[in-house]
Amino acid sequence: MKVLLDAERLCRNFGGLKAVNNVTFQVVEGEIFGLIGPNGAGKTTLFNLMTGLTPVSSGTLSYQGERLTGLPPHRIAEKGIGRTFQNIRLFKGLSALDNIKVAQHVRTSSGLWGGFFCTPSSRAEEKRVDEKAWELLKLIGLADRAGELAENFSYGDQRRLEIGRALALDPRVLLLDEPAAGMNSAEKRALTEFIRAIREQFKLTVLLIEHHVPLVMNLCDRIAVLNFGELIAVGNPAEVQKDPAVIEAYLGAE
Amino acid sequence: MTLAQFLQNLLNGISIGSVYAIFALGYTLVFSILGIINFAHGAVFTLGAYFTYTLAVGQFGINGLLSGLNLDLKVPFALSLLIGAILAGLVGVLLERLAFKPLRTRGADSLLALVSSLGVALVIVNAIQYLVGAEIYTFPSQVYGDIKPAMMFEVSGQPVVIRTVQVIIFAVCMVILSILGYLISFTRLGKALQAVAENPTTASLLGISVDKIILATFFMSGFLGGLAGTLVGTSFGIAGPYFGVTYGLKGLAVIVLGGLGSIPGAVMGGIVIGLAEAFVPPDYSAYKEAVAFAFLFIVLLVRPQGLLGRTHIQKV
Amino acid sequence: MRRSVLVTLLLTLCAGTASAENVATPIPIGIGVAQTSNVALLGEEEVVGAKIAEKYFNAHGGINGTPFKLVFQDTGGDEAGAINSFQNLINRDKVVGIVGPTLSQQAFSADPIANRAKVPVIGPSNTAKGVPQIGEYVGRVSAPVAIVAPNAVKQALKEHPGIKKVAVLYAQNDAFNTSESGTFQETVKKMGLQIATLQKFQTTDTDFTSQVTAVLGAHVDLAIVSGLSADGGNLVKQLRQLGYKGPIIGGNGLNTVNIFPVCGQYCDGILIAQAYSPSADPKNAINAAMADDYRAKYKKEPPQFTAQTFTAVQVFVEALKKVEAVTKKKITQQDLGKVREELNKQIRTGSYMTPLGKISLDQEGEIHQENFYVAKIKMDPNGKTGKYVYVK
Amino acid sequence: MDDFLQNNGFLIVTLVQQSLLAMSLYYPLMAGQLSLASPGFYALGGYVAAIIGTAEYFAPWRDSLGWVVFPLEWLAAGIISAVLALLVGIPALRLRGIYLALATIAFVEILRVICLNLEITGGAIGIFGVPQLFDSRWNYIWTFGPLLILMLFFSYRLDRSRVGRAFKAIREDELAADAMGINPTRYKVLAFVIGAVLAGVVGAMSAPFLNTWNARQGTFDASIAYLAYVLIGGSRSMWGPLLGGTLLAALPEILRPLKDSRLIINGLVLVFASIYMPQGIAGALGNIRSFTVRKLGFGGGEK
Repeated sequence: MKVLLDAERLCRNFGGLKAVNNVTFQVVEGEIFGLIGPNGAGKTTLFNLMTGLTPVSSGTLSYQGERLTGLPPHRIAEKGIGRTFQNIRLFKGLSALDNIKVAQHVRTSSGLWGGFFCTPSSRAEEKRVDEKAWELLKLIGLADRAGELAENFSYGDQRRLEIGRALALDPRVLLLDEPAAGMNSAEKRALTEFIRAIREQFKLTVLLIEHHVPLVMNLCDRIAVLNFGELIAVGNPAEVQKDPAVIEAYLGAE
Repeated sequence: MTLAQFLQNLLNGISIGSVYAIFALGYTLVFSILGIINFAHGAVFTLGAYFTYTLAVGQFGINGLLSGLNLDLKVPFALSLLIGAILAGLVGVLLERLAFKPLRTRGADSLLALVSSLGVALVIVNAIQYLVGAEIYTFPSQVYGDIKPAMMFEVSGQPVVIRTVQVIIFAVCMVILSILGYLISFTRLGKALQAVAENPTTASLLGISVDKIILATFFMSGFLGGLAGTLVGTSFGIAGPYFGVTYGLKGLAVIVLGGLGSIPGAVMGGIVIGLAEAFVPPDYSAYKEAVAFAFLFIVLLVRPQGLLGRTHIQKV
Repeated sequence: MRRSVLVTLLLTLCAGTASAENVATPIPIGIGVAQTSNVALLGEEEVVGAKIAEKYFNAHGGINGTPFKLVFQDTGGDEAGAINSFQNLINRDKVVGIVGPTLSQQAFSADPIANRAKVPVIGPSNTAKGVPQIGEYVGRVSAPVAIVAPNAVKQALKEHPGIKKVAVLYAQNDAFNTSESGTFQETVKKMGLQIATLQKFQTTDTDFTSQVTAVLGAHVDLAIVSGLSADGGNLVKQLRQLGYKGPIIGGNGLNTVNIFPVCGQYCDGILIAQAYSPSADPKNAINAAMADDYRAKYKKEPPQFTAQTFTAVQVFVEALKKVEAVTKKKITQQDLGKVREELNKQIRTGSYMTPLGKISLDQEGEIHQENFYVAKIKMDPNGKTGKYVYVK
Repeated sequence: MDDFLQNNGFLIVTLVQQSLLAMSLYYPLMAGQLSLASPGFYALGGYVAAIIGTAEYFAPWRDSLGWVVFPLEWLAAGIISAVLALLVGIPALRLRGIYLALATIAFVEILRVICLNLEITGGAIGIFGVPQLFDSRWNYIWTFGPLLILMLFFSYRLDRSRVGRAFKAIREDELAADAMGINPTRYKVLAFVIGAVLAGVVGAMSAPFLNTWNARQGTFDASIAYLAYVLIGGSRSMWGPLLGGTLLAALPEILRPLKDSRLIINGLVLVFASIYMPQGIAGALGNIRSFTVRKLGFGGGEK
């Protein structure tokens, strides 16, 4: 079992607030790794640290032995780490199709010149981009609405589109920030299956933040629990569920 | 630079800087509330000067629709100054209703406000020319009463000169600034204004009528702009309908330097730019026009929030 | 069906306009000056001059009995506006000739258009070097600064023979004042005087204390100011207010009653070399007529731009008369293109008795003016009104 | 027809020229950047052409190259604009929204004052007697026209290409674009440079077109005019700058018969257009189209 992501003593302070404090964990290739914890525990901040959107205060993060800390977000994305956002950040004024095409940016190379003259290589590339975008749209079930602007989609569809967009990066690691938020239980069940399916299909390693405990317990291979920016437990669902620190954190918080 | 020259530059800089400050305050007030720049502010400045002129002198020249008209209202100058500024404030209110409100209620792209305020500026400037022509109008020199035009003293054998107009301008600016400072810090209106600037939604939940506050802001903005216009007009004459344009542009530099939306910032920015211009060595005076913008450019690159502005943290 | 209608329409349109045609009645003369933008300050004076000329010459029989009319097209303040205005005048209004534009920079842009269309142009206020050389159809009635300016310095020396040190001040961002100041500096040096201080300012400047203190510190005997009315007037005012007592020479930018409201009582005594004086030559009937008309309407002395624009219209009117004399045919019965060509030739022959005095245009289109004037500003006791009193 | 062109040739070419300048603002805007620097690069390009066209130093070149010197002027203007755009753009494009706009206004003003004072730019009077490429103003359509077509084609392709998608993604959400692997700085600078090069080349073509060049060519007023072109035309469509530039630049000429009050009306039109056509003319036309599409039952996007 190969370690893919290695976080070591990650810290992030906002002023005096320690949003993420000394967090150390490892993610193994192919697993679905859940991140849970009460509101304000630092889960999203941790995702932002991992994707470079927020610079770390101290500590290191490496991916397949390469250091990620200090890299700008687009370099991290280029290495194969895709993500979705807690409060959906689609390109609202673009069509669903274009949203997915945009995300294939790092896997393509055509520049101004190629785009203008429609060189054979750029034409071939554009065709690949197009095909892949349609494929992904079919996968997320939005192919029939490809031309519509993202802002016109319902909440659930926007969440699926955002996952589709992250997949277009050809990621090896997928970071999902509360993918089930706002979904009903049938949708949540479907989402669970969907995440399992894409893990198989794309050989993904998945990290996800989720509040809905049954979904996490059901879906994840391992779970990490954050509280007040500190990691209080890591382990498989059964272990974590029994952990006294976790129980206390949840009871204390809710 | 001798001590006398230094003092002279200091005096000149503070005097013109205080006008910049008053003028820029009008910009910054609107920005703090609506987050947009009102490009018609320079035109309101011009208009204020013409209003005061009409009241205090009222003799029109040889061009435009009103040519040859002699109103001869002879309103005392101090009163004309006040009424002129109030009228400019009302123009500010009108401007808000006609050019900004329809866009705001529609939730349109805020950039469009730039275009529509530019349109208003075009209308005002050309309407002035249509009515009274492009010629220069000046206030008679006795406008401030019968006082000596200048005072001179010597510092180590060299002359330093204080023009009475400079002193008056500075004094008026300080009075207005104190009143404004009081209004904003200690009155209900001021508190409401700050609340709206902070967050309009929350403010309206607190029972503040955001619409009224916006109107009040535009009134104050127009008032300050018109007042600055008159002050500059008495000192140097009203050099045609376009004379506010330079100030309009320079005012942008002032508010960015101080921090967009910051009231003490606008005052400080005005004084800093006034001083910087005054201290440009005579040999490089050709580049004086660029000083404000060089400041603007550098400040934006080094400290985009301005000298007294706050940083906004974007939430992911 | 519809297409054929369109084609016929186009054909008639082309046929109607492309063929040779006669000059319209009344004879159209174009005025392309700045009526909007911040150049309108100057352009408005020109419009007034043109209108007085239109009234005056039509009352005196027009062109041998045929009236003419002025067609105004606003140039605005920029080059593209000047070109548009000229093209409208040339092609749409079918004028025989054009008076304009206001600025030299606009002339460099718009005059070549008229030149190529073979339409004579007379610049009422283009004083920059190189304007008449734009083409054979371009002329001007505004004498270049190099000729006008030195007269004032000579007059100042005559009045104050003790002058040794001179302060030269000029608006550096203005094309006209920069070149005028160059002329002043050369003149001063040629006369063996010393330039004790050279101060620059901007036309947008309002506060001149630093320039003035420099002048006071240099203890000069003469100050020469090249600026426009607002800034130049303010500079003079501040010079006096701060205690400068010596003589002041103003450049052509101060040669306008517009400065009276700016410097008020402090305008008194400024020496200005002029290409025009409303009162210099009492025997000049046409000048008196123009000035009287202006005074009756506006209650002040006519400015130079007004007189120069009047003169430009006059040159066209008289040259049109000459065209009729040469061709022995009414202008309105002749082909427009031919009239324009002949008119351009006639403009450059003979001399004209104008409000500017006796002038003529040489083959290049450059003005040759017999008299230049030096005037001294005399303010009335009220400090509001005043006049230019002819001194030489 | 000749006569029509005689009358209106200059105006038509001016409309094309103004549309091109509007377009130079459109590219940065496509990447979400409000840059008002175009008049600066326009002025710069014009000076490059005017100096190459008139300076003593280049005389032997002009003699030996003949008309070829004109395309070389465009090229030189484009290259110089690109270099300056990189120098200004890399630091300035860290700024967002109105701050970038203000920085670019400052840039234009600084450049203007410098040009007003340099000897090589002819100081206040500028450079005149710029050599002509064509005799008639109308013939300049053969330089501006092809450039417009080229740029429209460029916009069309850009809209559907990888780079164009990157621009639009940054406009929509810079942070999300960054997280999707797009380097925002790089593409923002690229969009800025494209706009600058276009404005520079248009300037170089305009110096002969206007016969003369001076510091009043690149001013703040022009910045705002171009912005008005794009916004009133529609900032989200490649046709926007063309529509806006053509209509708004033609407006003062159309209003010419109104004489003194024409600019008052011009101002009112700006106000009303921004109020009643918030998506610009192109947006309004698009709305009509999408309305009919909905009526016909093709749309399914309504909630």
